[in-house]
Amino acid sequence: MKKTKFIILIIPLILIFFNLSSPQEKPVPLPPTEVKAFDTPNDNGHSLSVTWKLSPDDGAGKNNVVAYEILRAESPKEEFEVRGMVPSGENLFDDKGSREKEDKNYLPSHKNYYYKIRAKADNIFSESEVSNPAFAYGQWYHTGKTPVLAGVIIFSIFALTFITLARKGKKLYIRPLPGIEAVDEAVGRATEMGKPILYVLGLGTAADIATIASFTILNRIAKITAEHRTTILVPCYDSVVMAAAQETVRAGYLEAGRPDIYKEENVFFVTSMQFAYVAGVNGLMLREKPATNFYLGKFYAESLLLAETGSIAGSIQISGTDEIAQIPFFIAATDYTLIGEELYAASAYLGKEPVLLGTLKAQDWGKAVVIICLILGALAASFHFQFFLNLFRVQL
Amino acid sequence: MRREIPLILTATVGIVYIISFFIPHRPFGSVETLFSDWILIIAAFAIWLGALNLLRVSADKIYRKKKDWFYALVTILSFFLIAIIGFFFSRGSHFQDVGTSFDYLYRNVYNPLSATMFAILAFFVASASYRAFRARSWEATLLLLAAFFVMLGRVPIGDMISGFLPENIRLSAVATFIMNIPQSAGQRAIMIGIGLGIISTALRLILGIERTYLGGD
Amino acid sequence: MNFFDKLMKIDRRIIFLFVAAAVILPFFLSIHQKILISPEVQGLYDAFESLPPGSKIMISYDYDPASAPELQPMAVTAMKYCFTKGLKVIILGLWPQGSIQANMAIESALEDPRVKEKNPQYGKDWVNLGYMSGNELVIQRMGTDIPVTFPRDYQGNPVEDLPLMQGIKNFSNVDFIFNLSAGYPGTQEWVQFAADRFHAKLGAGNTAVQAPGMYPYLRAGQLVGLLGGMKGASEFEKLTDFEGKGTKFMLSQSFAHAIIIIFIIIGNLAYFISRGVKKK
Amino acid sequence: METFGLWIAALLTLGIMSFLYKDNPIYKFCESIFIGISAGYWFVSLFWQSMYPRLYLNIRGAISTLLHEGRISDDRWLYLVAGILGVMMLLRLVPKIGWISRWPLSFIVGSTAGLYFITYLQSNIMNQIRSTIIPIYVPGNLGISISNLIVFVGVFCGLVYFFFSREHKGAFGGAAKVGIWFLMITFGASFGFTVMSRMSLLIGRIDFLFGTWLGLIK
Repeated sequence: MKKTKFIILIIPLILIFFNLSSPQEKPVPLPPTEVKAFDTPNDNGHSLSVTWKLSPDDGAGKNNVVAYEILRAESPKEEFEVRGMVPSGENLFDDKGSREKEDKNYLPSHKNYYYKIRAKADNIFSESEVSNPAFAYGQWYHTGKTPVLAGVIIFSIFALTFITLARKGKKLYIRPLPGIEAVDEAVGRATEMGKPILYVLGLGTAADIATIASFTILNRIAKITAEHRTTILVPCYDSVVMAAAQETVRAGYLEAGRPDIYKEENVFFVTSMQFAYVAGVNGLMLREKPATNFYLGKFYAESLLLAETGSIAGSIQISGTDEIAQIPFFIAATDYTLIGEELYAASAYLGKEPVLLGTLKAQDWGKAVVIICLILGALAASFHFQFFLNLFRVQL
Repeated sequence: MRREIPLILTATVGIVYIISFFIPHRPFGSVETLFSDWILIIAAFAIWLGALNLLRVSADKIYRKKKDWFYALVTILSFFLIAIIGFFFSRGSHFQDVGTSFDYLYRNVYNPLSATMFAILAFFVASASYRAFRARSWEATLLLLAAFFVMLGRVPIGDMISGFLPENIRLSAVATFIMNIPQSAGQRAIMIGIGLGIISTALRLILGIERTYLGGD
Repeated sequence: MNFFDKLMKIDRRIIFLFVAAAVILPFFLSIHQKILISPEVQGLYDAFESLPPGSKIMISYDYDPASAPELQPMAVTAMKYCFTKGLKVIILGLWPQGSIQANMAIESALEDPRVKEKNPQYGKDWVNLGYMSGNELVIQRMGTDIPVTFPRDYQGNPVEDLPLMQGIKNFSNVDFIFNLSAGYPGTQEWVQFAADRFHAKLGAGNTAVQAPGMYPYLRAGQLVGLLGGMKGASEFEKLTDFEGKGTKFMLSQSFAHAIIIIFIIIGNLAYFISRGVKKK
Repeated sequence: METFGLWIAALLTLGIMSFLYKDNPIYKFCESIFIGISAGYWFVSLFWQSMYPRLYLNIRGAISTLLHEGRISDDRWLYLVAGILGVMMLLRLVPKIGWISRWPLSFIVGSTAGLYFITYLQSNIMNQIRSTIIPIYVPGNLGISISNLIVFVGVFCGLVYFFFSREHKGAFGGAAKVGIWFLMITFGASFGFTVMSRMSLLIGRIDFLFGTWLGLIK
């Protein structure tokens, strides 16, 4: 820290040395005025902010201000400590403190502080009056995040409404998805051929929504395979996912009334490294020759490696992912592909449970709201109506 | 106990997470960091499950002298080789530093295997495009044409063969146009759709509607 | 089954053979090809150019050796450029192997005579903070406090002891962030957390696969520039005047693209002719 | 030692490549090494990078505050909860109380659900809407007007395609059809873009085999 201060001091000195007109003759720049300290909004209560009116010498004339230094003290009479520096032209500084008591930068809540601003021009400076006292305090609501809160509320209302309607027995139409319609046929094929089904959950962890969505689909498919007494193989990439997948498949067998034929060793861990996992699954495909392969979840570069090998092995393949970059590969190399949002809808489709369909309907309403916003937005933007755009601005 | 508590836990944790996003005040402001650390720790424990599962399946193959048991033995040996080296012979928590035995294995065994597996994709891209890119329908033709223009527009050859055209309709300009305008629009539609799918699934999880991952009984 | 039917069901291995030939042959030929600069690369270069010497740049290496052929040339060029221009580089990795890739990039950058002349020093001109697990949460935590997130560099030195890290508290003390990314966690997370939440200035180098996904961010201004794949790397090499591997590999690339396109054309011809024959 | 490593690397490279011809014992051998090594790699990394710094060091720190300063209030004790959840995960290995592993699982799922609910609402929905709000008519600039209109129509029709609860018929069906066209162009373009990257990787490997290993390319 000392070094930086030294450099800050030495640079102007060198400049002065080479400057023929002695800057000492320059009058001191006019100080900034109207210094106001206040609590930084939308934080956890360990930060203060200061604003000021720029010095009249900022950006004009020969007494050009190059920077402002921000000083702080616990009382107006004490010695002020430098807290930071901003370049000329700026009039806001956030004095961010630490919330840890042990930290030397600790800034307690509910304690008054005073600020002073120093306008610096080369090696000379002037100081403003001392500001009003201000203390930091934490907020209980982040006002900049209101658009997100509105989104949360709107969507939750949609979802709860349609779930209630669905529970009451209102019939909800859903359009057919080819990838889903093919599931029964694909399982049937495996049964006829007496070959296993391979279900790949992808590279997601249990902390990926796509993987969790895939669990629900796995559960339905496990139930169908249990009914047909077909083997289902689930090679896993992640240990937690393996644990959850075992529970999921077991639940499917239970629902089908066949817990006796559930084999835990069919849901197994391979490895948690992308291409090693692919090498293992590819080997499995070429040796077991599964009749049907499902790839549903998070997929990255391995998508095509898996899908092409599956095609070499002659399997029927159904895929789906929310990784946009991988969807084209699945479209090219597998028989059916669930695109993005369709993956999340698939569990509702397969389950046909009214409550799940209710959330699907809520998604559609969400899309309708988005479309309306887009139309209004396009009109607003064409007529330079900035207000509308700001509705979607989230401050963090 | 077996199902109720987990469901309550999921809902509580989910709601706390959402609420803490809007509240900067203590202790909500630091919930996200704390929880994420906890998840990492749980995952570090869980790897034992995975590793033991792998070893058990492999050992079973050897024990029963199943087909390919020899390869299962290779897997077990490689696992222990790197684990022992990583734990005891590679400067503790600095195991990834250049020059450790761990790093040697990483560079000369793991790395070439991984890179080669990845490189095989180049061949598969060729065979998949040969099979899939046929102008069977209007949609398939659009896919084919977009791929065609972007593929050519992204390499200098594209500009060499379309060099006689004015600059703004050369292949690279066409590729940039496709990427920037229709591609960008399509992406956005998919992204918004995915966003809605994710928040709807998240809500289903918090409400306890989607709970197959918790098993049956 | 006539000739065209057979052609439609050609053995994959024949295609593989052609692809191999198309990639290997150009290595032994010397042809010069013209490289044109695309606006997203120019955008990134301009962002770099606008930084005065002494500016602090954070480079996040979020990839592993599997993506090195594409991203390593970018990394090497960026390091050479920063060192010769006097930009200070803070390196970190959200992928475990990232910081190792960074060291390899620096090693090859230091071989360049123009870099040697400047004689960059560890701790003063660059630091490597190493890998930190936690994916996007690492970025988020850095937004509030970098020294707390990375208390030590990859060699175990406390960051307070590194001259370059003095005064670095959070993203507002970093002038530019350059992210080299091959997937998750990567550019998307940097955009969501560093650019959106903390308003950091961000540019990225991506694998060609990931790059299309970043165009919406580029258009929305959340990213100032983007290098996509080897072509991006070769353009960046041309702009910065550090010709390297990106340019060299570009020729194989062109041949390989040509071979795939030829195959697609053959496939479609075969498809239409055999369909025409059947109709008769 | 370095040359030895180089040869191993080269032979393993060729072993994996042999898969392109067909499944064979050499590939199986490389595959087994690969799985073992990578699982072990992960095993070691997670220990040194998560378990050790996040759990062990935090708890050790908390204990030392307790012993030296006699203070029990230390945020780091909270990490003990994570340790307990982790142990619960391992209880899967005990069949009778294996169900307790659902607790840590539901903790993970709950926080995922909470985190992504907010993150995707903000980044995938809010931000994408914001960047699609563009003037459709820009006076005096036909080019931008047209491209903005295309983006608008593309997003609009793409969203229409994803409607699940309406039949794709009539004008709605027409819009959905246009939506598919946009999606197909998107996928084609991403595919074309990706080809490049895939080739790059192969080029990297060839550079290794012919350059680094055999020294045929400078």
